[in-house]
Amino acid sequence: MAEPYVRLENIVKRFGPFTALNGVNLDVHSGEVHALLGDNGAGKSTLIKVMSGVHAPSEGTIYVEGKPTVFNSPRDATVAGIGTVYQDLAINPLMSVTRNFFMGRELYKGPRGLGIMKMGEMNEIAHDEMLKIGIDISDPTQAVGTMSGGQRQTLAIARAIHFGAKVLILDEPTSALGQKQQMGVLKTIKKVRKRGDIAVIFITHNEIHSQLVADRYTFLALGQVIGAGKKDELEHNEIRRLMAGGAEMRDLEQELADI
Amino acid sequence: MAEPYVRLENIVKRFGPFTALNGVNLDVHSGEVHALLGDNGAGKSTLIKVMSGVHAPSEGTIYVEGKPTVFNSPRDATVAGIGTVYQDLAINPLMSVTRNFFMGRELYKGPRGLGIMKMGEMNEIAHDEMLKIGIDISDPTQAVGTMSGGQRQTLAIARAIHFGAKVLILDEPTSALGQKQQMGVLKTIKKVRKRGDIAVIFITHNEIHSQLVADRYTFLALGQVIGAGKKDELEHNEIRRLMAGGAEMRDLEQELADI
Amino acid sequence: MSDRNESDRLQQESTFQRLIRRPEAGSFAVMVVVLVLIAFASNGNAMNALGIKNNLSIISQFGIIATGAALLMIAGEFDLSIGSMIGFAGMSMAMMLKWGLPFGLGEATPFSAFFITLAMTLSLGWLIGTIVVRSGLSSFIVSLGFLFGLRGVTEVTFRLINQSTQISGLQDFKETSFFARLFGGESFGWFYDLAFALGFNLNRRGEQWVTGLDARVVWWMLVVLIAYIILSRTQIGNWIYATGDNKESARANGVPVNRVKVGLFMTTALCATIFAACQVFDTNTADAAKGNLKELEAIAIAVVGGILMTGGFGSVIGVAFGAVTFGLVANAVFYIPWIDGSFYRVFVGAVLLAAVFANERIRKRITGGI
Amino acid sequence: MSDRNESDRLQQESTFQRLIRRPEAGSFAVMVVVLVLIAFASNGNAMNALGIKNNLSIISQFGIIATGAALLMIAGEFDLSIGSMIGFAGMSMAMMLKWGLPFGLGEATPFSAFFITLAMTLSLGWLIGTIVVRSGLSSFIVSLGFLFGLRGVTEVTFRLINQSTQISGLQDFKETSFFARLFGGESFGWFYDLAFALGFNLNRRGEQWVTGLDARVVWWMLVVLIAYIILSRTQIGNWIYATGDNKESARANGVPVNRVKVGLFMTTALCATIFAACQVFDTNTADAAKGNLKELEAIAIAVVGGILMTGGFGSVIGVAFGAVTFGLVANAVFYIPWIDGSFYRVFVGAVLLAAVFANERIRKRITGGI
Amino acid sequence: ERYVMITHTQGTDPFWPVVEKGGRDAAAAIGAEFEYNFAASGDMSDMAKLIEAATATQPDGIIVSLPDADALGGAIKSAADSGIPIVTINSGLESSKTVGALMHVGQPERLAGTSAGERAKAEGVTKGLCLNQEAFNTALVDRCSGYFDALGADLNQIDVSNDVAQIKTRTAAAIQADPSIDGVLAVGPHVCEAAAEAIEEVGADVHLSCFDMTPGVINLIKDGKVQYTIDQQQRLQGYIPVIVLHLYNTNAGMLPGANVPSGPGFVDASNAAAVESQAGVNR
Ligand SMILES: Nc1ncnc2c1ncn2[C@@H]1O[C@H](COP(=O)(O)OP(=O)(O)OP(=O)(O)O)[C@@H](O)[C@H]1O
Ligand SMILES: Nc1ncnc2c1ncn2[C@@H]1O[C@H](COP(=O)(O)OP(=O)(O)OP(=O)(O)O)[C@@H](O)[C@H]1O
Ligand SMILES: [Mg+2]
Ligand SMILES: [Mg+2]
Repeated sequence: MAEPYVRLENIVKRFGPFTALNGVNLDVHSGEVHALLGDNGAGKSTLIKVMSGVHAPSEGTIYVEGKPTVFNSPRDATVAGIGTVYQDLAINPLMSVTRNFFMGRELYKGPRGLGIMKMGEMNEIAHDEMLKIGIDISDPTQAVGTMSGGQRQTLAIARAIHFGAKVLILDEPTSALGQKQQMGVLKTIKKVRKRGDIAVIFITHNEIHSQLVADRYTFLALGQVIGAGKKDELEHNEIRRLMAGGAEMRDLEQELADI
Repeated sequence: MAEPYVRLENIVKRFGPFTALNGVNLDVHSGEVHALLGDNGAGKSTLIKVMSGVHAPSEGTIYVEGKPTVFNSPRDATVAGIGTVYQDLAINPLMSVTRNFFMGRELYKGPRGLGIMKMGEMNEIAHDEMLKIGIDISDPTQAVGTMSGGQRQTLAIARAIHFGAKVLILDEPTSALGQKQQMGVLKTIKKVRKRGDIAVIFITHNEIHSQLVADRYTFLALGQVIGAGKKDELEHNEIRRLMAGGAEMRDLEQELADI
Repeated sequence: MSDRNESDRLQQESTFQRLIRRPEAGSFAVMVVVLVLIAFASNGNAMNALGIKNNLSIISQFGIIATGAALLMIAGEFDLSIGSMIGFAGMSMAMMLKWGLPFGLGEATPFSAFFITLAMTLSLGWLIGTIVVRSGLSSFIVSLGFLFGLRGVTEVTFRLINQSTQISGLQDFKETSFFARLFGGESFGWFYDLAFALGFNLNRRGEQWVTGLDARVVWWMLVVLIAYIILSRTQIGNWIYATGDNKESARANGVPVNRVKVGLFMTTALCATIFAACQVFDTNTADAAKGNLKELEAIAIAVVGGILMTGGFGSVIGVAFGAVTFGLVANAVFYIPWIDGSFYRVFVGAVLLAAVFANERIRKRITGGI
Repeated sequence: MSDRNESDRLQQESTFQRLIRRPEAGSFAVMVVVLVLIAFASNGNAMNALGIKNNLSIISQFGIIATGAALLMIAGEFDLSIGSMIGFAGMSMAMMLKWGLPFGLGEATPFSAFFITLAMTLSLGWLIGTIVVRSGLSSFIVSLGFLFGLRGVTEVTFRLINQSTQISGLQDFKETSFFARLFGGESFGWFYDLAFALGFNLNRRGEQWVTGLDARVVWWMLVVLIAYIILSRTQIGNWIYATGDNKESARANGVPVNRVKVGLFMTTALCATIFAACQVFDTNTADAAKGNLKELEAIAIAVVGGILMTGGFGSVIGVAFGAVTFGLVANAVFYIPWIDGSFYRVFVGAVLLAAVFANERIRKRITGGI
Repeated sequence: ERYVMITHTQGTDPFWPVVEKGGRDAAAAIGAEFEYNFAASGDMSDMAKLIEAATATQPDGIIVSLPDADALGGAIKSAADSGIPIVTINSGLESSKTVGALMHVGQPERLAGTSAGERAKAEGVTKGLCLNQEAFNTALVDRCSGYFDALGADLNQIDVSNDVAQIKTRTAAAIQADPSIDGVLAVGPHVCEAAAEAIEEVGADVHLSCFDMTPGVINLIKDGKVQYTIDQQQRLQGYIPVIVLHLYNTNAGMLPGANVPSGPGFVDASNAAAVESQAGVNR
């Protein structure tokens, strides 16, 4: 097996008295879609926040291309090639679509910081990139606060993709989307995967979505890994059981029908 | 057909130059689950905000039990029996679970406002109600800000159910939940429906969920109703097509598989 | 593995750990440090018969307005008009006592002067609150407008009616009016009489030194007690927290957010009026500078007491500790002879920063770092 | 039906509609109203040769510090230490000019006094900013600590070294030093010379009246121009908006949030130092009260100029209009003989509220009511 | 021995440091401790609390200025009653005895204002304007009122603020607005300096008189831009009380038989050169 691009070893994260992650291992390979699944509160968001430099782990090591790495800020993670679309979208409501899109990575001429921004070019790129995954915004200078939840999600995804990271982390990217846009995102994930040089981490509660795109699974429950493996190694029913944190899905559906 | 509990007639809502709702009609019947479906930005959240008194409609009338009614505040809507679980959860992160649960509807003895709260009793109820839909919180005095997204959603739903409204509005209640909790919520919806005296409005982007529980559908696109009807009047494929805002779902899935 | 339980993830805590996680812990610690330092540095002077009376007098003044400011801050709003409101209330009472009731309604008594003034200040509080909730504007800026405006009105009224920015030479209403004694009189006289009987409380001539604490000490205790019960035990208390934490969600759940806020702006106005009444009936004077800078001090005390600037978090008891800290620091320069009086502001700045750091640590522990 | 398009939901707007939706529209309207009212009420006195010079002098003072405060507010932070910083900077420069450089380094020149002071104020700005970003505490409270602390330090230094709270009678450095003229001298002399040649600009004796505007007018225009370009055109400008709007998301996208904030705290310190230098080199005096209350005025002007209290929104040009409005109100009532000067605080309060309402309407239109 | 001085100022007026220095010098001369304090808010009630706090520390004497006998009287009286000798200074001559002080050193502000006004009237002033930098400071308002008493006119006072630029522009505005003004009184030395510039700017012939001294004011007097300034010789208000209290405490209640007037002294072109080196430090 090839060297994983990012490898987490024995990650522990405590918030005060509360242990959110209790020794988690994770390998992320380029050209694969890695589905991170688990119940509410299992620690998925916490895990990827550790991976993208938002939280420092209490214990454990992050390896990037085999080298132990410490992220002191999200910026460090970005530089290391880890791009993230957060569940609580990293979007600024008062700013325009374009300014959001290029936030922190503006196109400019002149010195960094004091360089003059190329607004026209940026407007065009933002519009085009969002159109590519299926949302046509009429005016890229419109404030993002006036857009719907799904439109914002699309912006965040388009942005992460445009600034093409080596690892693209998507925390429940489809949960607020309409079906058409859901498919659009899945399509984009597959497109990214096809390039072969990018690893995608995909968090979702939707079983169908994960089966449509994922190559590899990791299941979390109560801060621990309760199962992992490649798609072809796992049985369908096993996946369903693990996604529900170990409960029998079939029983639940039956119960529902009985009411 | 029986008199609808709530009837919206020709609702128009403009935000400045932008028309979010453009003449929407909606009937809500007690004892039914009414699925409100549509693409991102279609106006679903806006419509239910109008119904629950957050936004005043620019035009059109709301009838409650046949009488034209004007909601000046969410309180008016609550009094009229409309309970809402918002997409952007109405949860206060710094307050404890119990205080959140009973926020605005505390149990007290003495005069309203200055009455002393019965904390013990409230702690118990909050814990029990959340347990009923499947989340066991260890300490009801814990601040909600330390809970995961899904745990918060459960709190909001448990609360709305506990204060049993005549119309229960759920804006994408399952989108942030794990599969087990998703089933729990659907189960609860069915339980509520079975009582027969409560109408449920259920917004979702998940086709399966809507088919599992809904009795009646309304499809929105770009602020207008593009289709509506009872479950048995609509064909399966028609539903899928309408959910995607009119696009052909099958084509999309095919496209995805081709990549 | 799946038989692990949610509660396994939460460690058990000892009683001590629980205690230092109370919201008051930070302000309590700071208070104790300041108390001990000053008691030592002053050779006990700060804690002799008169020292206690004087310190408590300053502390209660601070405490009364800081409690009002704190409740408002928990609900997520500011009131920068407190100081000007004190000036206005003092002016209004003294003006009536000197020049009679408005509209030629005859002589004023302490009773009528107080209640007519209270009616005005409450209306002003209502107005500020209403502007804030109706317009959705930041209360910082609305009350800043009133900081300038009310001080201006006070000054203009003084000049136009009284020809001077100061009223003095009023009769001593404490002698004739029980009501005036309620604000300007003394309290806890029995305590000092007892101390005298036991051989303490002697001045240089060997006579009884202090006859009682200022009445405002009782007012402070009352205000703290009522505010404490309301905030932590009653329904309105829950509404105040809810309003400050997330206004929209509180509103959506039927909390009368606007009425809570307007009510709290009226409460700060009430506290300012009590403050002014205590001073007016104590000294029988008023001047246009009364209450100057008190708004910033009230906010500073609330913060020293552990109130979160962004609302939704804090405790009344903590604010009482904060008032003690702040009151002692304000007087400290006297008790520490080798320090020049102009160091006062330096100390205030330092204590403020120290307290705020202490409180922040506590708060992070309680709320899990939000 | 499904062939309706997203853009169909957006109405087309006329040029005028676009114009009144600019962020500066509200502050511009308020400025015009105030200008016209004052020009009429003062019989033109406020706009004669001297009137223009004097009003511009006050306006530029306000404008310089308000621009700094505004940038910081757009990034979502406050600086309440501006006034005390002005006092500190003025004290520092005057003290060096009178008593020589610290550590016995010999005589000070205006040049060395200014730059050593600037080094200190920038360090203080850096310190405040660093405390704010490191601790995550509210900048309101951190800078409130410095409001008290710095003023205290200024006072203590005056008292201990200078034995007086005021320095006066320094030699007139403008005569000997080009550098001092840069801050304390005059500008636009040609304009007034021209006006004199054309028969205007005569004083009561019929001689040439005014010889030029204060140098600080040029500083103001410079500060506004630079701030405008940075905010609206450069990358840092986008970072400032991003930081104020949603700090977390800005950070997650690689905006160096902390460095932006610290930089802006240093910018307000820079503006305060320029303010102080203009006064010191103009009058050759300094006193411990210099800059008192200026922090609240700077914030008020920024808000009158359309800056949103919660950050993320506003324009430098609007703030310039705000400075004109505020400067006129603070100064021009004194041109109106039939209004008692003590009304000016009332006016300040009223204009503040009026402007803030006007701005709010505009902002709602632009951002769709968030 | 330990003596405490408390005065009414917001801490920014250059008048009081001279008083303080007088007190310190005297204390140094007799080897006593000396503390100085003031209530920065300008609120009389705050000052009363300071006096109480000082009393609690049981000093051997308190020196206090008395701008408002009603507000401060209670605190001073209780200090006196507890056996602490007290000397009042500066304003408050009338009430000095009633609040229980041993004696008073100073000169009532109003009287000082009146003497400034009398001289101004004699020098031809018909319509006056008073520049006050702390509009809520009653001592300063008294100076203005006294000036107008002597002129026989109603108080015409503006709040010029403590900001030097605003002092200048507001003064210019007021003179510009009413061309009949021919006499200006500045009740503080920094106001005096800024007012002189404003008058020059407006190009009006205005009689300018001031209170208190700084090197800048002396220069203006020498240049003829300021006619005179009232010198209270406030150093005496600091120095004498310490000595008096010292003698009182160490010599069985030795006390001068009368109050000591410290001023007013006029400084004008005739004596400006002589006092120059002392200005702002000892005078
Ligand atoms: N306050 C507002 N001001 C301006 N426009 C708004 C406002 N609220 C909503 N909109 C606009 O109205 C449209 C409908 O938004 P809404 O939130 O109702 O969509 P939705 O159907 O709930 O979408 P989603 O499925 O993404 O939640 C969107 O285009 C949005 O930009
Ligand atoms: N800052 C924090 N302080 C304290 N506890 C936290 C913090 N952040 C998360 N937690 C806790 O850690 C646990 C894991 O949370 P996390 O958000 O990672 O869950 P998740 O797997 O993403 O769940 P969901 O599917 O609901 O998004 C939760 O129980 C949550 O309460
Ligand atoms: Mg999550
Ligand atoms: Mg929605």
